[in-house]
Amino acid sequence: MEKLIELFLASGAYNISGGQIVMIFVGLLLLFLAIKKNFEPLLLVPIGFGGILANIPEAGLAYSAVENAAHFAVPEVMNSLAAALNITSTDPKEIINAYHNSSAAEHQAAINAALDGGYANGMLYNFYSVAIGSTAAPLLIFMGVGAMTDFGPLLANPRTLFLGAAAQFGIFATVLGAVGLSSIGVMDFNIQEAAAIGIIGGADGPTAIYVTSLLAPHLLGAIAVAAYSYMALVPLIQPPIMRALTTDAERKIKMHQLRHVTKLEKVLFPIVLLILVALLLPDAAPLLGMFCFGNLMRECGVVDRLSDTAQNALINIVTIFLGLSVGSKLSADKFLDLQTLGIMSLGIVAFCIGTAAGILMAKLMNKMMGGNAINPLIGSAGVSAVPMAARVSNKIGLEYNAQNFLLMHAMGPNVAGVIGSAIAAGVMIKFVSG
Amino acid sequence: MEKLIELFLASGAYNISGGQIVMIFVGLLLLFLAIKKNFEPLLLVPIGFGGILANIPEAGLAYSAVENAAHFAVPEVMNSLAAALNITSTDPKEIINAYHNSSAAEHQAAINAALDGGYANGMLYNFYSVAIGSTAAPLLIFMGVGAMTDFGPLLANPRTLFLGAAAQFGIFATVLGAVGLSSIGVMDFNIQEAAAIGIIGGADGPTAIYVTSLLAPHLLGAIAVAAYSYMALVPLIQPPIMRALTTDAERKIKMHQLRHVTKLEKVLFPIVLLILVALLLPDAAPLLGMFCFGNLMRECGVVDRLSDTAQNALINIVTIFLGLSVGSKLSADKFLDLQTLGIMSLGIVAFCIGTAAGILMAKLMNKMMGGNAINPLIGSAGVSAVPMAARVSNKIGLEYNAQNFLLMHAMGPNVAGVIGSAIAAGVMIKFVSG
Amino acid sequence: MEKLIELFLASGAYNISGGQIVMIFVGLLLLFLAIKKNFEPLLLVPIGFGGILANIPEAGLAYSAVENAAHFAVPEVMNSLAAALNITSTDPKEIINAYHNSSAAEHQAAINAALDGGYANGMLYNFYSVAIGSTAAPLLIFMGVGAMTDFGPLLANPRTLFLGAAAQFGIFATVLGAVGLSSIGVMDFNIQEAAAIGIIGGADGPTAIYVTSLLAPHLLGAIAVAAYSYMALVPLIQPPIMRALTTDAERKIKMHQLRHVTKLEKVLFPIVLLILVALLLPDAAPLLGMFCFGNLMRECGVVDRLSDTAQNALINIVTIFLGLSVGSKLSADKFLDLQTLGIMSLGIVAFCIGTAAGILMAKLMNKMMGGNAINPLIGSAGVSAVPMAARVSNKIGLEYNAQNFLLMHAMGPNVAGVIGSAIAAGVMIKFVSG
Amino acid sequence: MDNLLSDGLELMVFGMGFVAVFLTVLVFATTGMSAVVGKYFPEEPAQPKAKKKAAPAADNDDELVAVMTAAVHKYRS
Amino acid sequence: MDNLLSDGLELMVFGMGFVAVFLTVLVFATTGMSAVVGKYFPEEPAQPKAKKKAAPAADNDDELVAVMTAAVHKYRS
Amino acid sequence: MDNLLSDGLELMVFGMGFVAVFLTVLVFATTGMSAVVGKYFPEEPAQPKAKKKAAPAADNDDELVAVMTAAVHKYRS
Ligand code: NA
Ligand code: NA
Ligand code: NA
Repeated sequence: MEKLIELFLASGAYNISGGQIVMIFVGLLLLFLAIKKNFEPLLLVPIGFGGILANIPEAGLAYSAVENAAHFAVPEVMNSLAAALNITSTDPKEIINAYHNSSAAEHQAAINAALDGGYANGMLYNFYSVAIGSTAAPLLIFMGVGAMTDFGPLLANPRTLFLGAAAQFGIFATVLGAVGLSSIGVMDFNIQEAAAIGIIGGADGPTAIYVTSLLAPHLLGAIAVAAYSYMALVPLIQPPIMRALTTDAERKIKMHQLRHVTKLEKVLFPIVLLILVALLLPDAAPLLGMFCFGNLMRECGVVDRLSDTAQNALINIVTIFLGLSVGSKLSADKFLDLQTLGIMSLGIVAFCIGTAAGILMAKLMNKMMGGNAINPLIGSAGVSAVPMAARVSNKIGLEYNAQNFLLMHAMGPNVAGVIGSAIAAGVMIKFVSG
Repeated sequence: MEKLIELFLASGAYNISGGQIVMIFVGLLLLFLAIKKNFEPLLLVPIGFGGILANIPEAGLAYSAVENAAHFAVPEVMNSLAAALNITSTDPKEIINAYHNSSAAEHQAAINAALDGGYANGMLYNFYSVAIGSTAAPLLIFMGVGAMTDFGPLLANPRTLFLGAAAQFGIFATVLGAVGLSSIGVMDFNIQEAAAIGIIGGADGPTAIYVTSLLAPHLLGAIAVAAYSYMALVPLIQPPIMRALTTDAERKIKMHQLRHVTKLEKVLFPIVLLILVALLLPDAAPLLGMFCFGNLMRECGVVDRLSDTAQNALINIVTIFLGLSVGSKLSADKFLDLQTLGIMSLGIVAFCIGTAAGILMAKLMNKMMGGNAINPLIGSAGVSAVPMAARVSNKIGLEYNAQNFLLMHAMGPNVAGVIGSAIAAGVMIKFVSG
Repeated sequence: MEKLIELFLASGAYNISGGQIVMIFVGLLLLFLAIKKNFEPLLLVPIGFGGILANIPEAGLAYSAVENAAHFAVPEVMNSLAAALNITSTDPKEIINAYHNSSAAEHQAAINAALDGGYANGMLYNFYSVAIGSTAAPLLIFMGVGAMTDFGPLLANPRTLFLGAAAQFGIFATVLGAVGLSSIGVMDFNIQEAAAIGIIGGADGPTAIYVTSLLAPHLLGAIAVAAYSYMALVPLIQPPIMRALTTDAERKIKMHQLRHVTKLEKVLFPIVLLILVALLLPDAAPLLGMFCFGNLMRECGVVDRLSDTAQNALINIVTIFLGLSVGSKLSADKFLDLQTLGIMSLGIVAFCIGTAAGILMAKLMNKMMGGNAINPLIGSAGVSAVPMAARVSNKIGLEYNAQNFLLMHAMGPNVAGVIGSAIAAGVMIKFVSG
Repeated sequence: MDNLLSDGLELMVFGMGFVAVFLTVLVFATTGMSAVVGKYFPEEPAQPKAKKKAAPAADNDDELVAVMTAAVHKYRS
Repeated sequence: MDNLLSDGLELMVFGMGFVAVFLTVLVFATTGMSAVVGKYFPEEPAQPKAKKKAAPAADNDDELVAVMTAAVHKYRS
Repeated sequence: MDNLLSDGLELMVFGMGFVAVFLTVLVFATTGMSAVVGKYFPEEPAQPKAKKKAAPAADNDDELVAVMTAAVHKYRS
């Protein structure tokens, strides 16, 4: 009978908190959006599922050994944790606080105390440490994306890089918005958090995860969910902005056929880009280095088996772990917060500003080139969200001129946007983390 | 000349112990069974080979740095190990003992002392730590199994879940048997060890490895070998029990065609199961969570590339490391023990009891449903051992009624048995490890 | 304005050293050789690219947290590093030196101090630790190579093993050369370094990387680059030696057809080899154990899905990380050294001596067997470099006798050379590391 | 020793009981879920086509690639 | 708080400026690279064949396997 | 320095010697193994078929899947 009560007292049904119930519904909502509405399912299925796992009461899958020890709060273990962390209070909350602010040696001592108490890291916590804590997973995804990216359209018309630059304005405007809201007291973001939120406007999942894991890991759940959700919403978010900012005549501009790009140019491009990164912004080297490496494997033609693996088995394996790891940050105590609402709102603002900036830049360039060279509809593709944004440009273009295929022209700014947001990421890591 | 003697003194031929010779033959026997007799070759080839590697004298492939240091027993290193572990004796055996019972900080200090002495972890020890010590490998295998499992037959006839429940009786009866033998002094198992042995009756490899790695890691070699060997022997073990417990009339019962199961039901099932686990038994969440995740990836239809990877590249990679890691526990000093004999004997008892319980439950259900609804032969499939046990049900059924295909009907209890033993695993982890 | 200056002061263009420029060109040269000249591209593309990444100024991708801290040399961090390492100097160079020679506990304390100072391991450093520091990557590559190797030609004519033995003379002669040069003061290699250099003559990439990572990890960059470059140059290096050491009549010898080899022989061969290794040279057990495991998976016929994964997804993933990790050792301060020149020179000598020794042994065997049994051209294949060296034997043979296909005959010594150099590796690890 | 035996007995009773309860609840939950699905979300008869629609992302990408390839060829010929 | 706002403003100005500068440099570098390639390394007309030559290692291995397979068959028949 | 040279010499003599001894033993072991196999376990003439039989597990699974698929189709048609 005693055991039955024990079992009940340890069951999820008895222990579940309101927050966990809400977050399980959030996880189910993400699964619904991914499966039924096809919102970036490769990421949102693992993220949503990981979010549910992270909120299973008493299982502690998303927690470190020390957090799990603090949850159960056995007095002796609290005592040895307090001793390890050099604090006098044995209150679990203060212990967790001290743990997060401890020196590396205290950190290790606290872990030892928790292990001695019989607690262990949860499965998702381990996945997070290996995949995201090490920064390996977003970099490997970027390598795979590089191996999937064809820079041909960009090389045929390098000026589309300007569009990829302009669209990053959404990132920085949002940073300003976030600190502005904090200045007037509506929200409470520091500059690191503001930078991580801004990167949602980069419309590039791995970049957002990489930057956030370095600058504001506690916001990773909200930022990753926002980034992938809004990317999935590109076909809804962008068209009204595109229509509002362009004239009918502009939307009908037919662009010149792209010139043929040689294999050698494609092989040299990732090397040129890498060397520029090395010379100008070393902080972007991990992201763009892996991206260029993937692209070089693709284009060089002599390591096809490596390129295939980078695009398939490896990126799939990493995606599974990355998604579950992001999901581990959807635990109620980390996600259910006014900040999350702020992040979701600012994120969509970032997207809209980026889209608008890309289109306005395209209009400007078109004007400067005589008014008939660039269809401004391809400017919105500069936010990246490859290849969705380019497809949206194509679709809107076809609505106004059924003979005008903009897809290839939009692929240029589209991949330029990937480079642009990685550069923006490097700048922010440089200025904000140090 | 000196070097020649040194070489000879360090050779395997000079140092090999009787136990190592025996264990190398055990490894060869496992390879023979796997390759010639087709006993679960995907696991037993790596396990058998790993077992041979673990018993190569002087190579220390299966040992940690500290164990390797203790094996060579250089006095200064023994002194610093004793100091690290806060004991006075420098006897290698006592050092190993103290090491296994040390606090996390002493553990780390001992490792440091061994590294300073020039010793390193063996290759198989590293594989074990990463694959099984972290519990990652059995969970990833379970994810892959989930991605391979079709719950259609179960959904068409959910009552077959009762058969999967009943067959788990083998697990608990064996636990009782193991503690009983210990009570009367024949064997010497504690409750953790008894629980790990019982799980052999679950007829599910990754579940057995997961539970054993948590409750009784020193028995992992024997338990994994028993579990996979007996699963391979299902076509020999089950038929006599099936024939003994059923009447001729029962064996000829023809079951109704299974109804069509919709895609939506298949998508929702892993979610329903996950939520029940979350509410009722959080300790089963890692195992069943990963299982449900794999199954959702399979059924949702929007992440086929992740599902394919989970079923192929990822599960294959993990299987290689899991098998070699299990093999590392076949070193002579850990495997050659009276306990191993006890484990092998109790394991087969568990299998037989589970089979019998499944059949008796099927007979009972059949009686309660009018005597013509359930062919009791499908009850034995409730032990899991997917899909072997279901195939055995089908084969015996055809012997008595050449028109009666029981395969699909037996797949229901078969996959129910996987769920049942994962639940049993959760209960045991809950009650026995704390 | 301040920020602009900060950005410039932190840019690669401002900080780049002459050594880094040179090494970036070395990286580009390796990429050129790999892509245009097809020099072992699977390895040299990742190595070359990793080499460029490792030399991006200020990015510190190839450095540990402590090295990165010492690079920026913030006074407080230097103080805490000095305290952690128990030295009084806070000079970065002395700190790095003390770090490399520290005990395991001091090592950990220094890492903690660097982490507390806000420094982290570079991405490539992490890859190196996981892939090569653990010795896992070369062993897994060897497993994959085993799964790709057909021992049929060797089994049909086991005497070709003698050719594989003879060709390893290049290894040991080079060791003697390296210590000789050091004795007379031209170079300055210790015995560990000499052994690692000699292994280049084994013409086997993973073996060279494994041995070097154990005996002289600081030379890994030069040795790996030399090993793979010279393997690619086999078609240029070997033919002149082959022509010089053989007579026209010898080159025209037509060898007997190889007998048919049964499946059982192929299954038993890796087991026989493993048991010999276990009995005679446990230090070769990791390398040859994984090699035999891969080959057994290939030949046993019951674990094809594991064998396929070992030959494809797994070996490709490991190759990517191995290559980038080797590239991390091409940082200017580790590679640009007179030693590197010595290594490149001695490496090619090793290749030439090995080739010559193989041919001379083939001539001797041919003499002893009546002068018409063995075409000495197959002797050069004994250096390994599978399958390039065997193809060279075949090509030269066809030049002199258009009907004489030596390819299959040369595959025997070719794979024997893999075994031979792994044995040589074991001997050197045994004698030189302890 | 008696203690061990009683532990084992208790584990058997509660363990087997819990397994039975859990799977019984699962039977009800599954049956209920299937009933709700059958009533409110019946499957359209043309099931094979429904399957194809399930992965529009992939399809779209394929389409994209096809368009891109076609475009490239056109520009080059 | 003012400090935070000025930090944000500074980040915007320098960040956006740097992105613009970097991509502008990249436009020039890419254009220059393409010009050099076009002038000194023009692609031969028969491009599809060039592609095939690109992976001689693999080709050679295939050829090797073919030779070996043929040889094995010959010796066994 | 002399010490280093003698170490190198010793390594050469013992290393090369050991490689030679090991591979010689391997020649004998392999030859012996082949002889035993040839005498006691000669291969049946119909070798290609033997190969196919080698992976019965996979075959069985395929068969199972085929049966299951057939069954499902039957029930649905
Ligand atoms: Na972007
Ligand atoms: Na079971
Ligand atoms: Na060799």
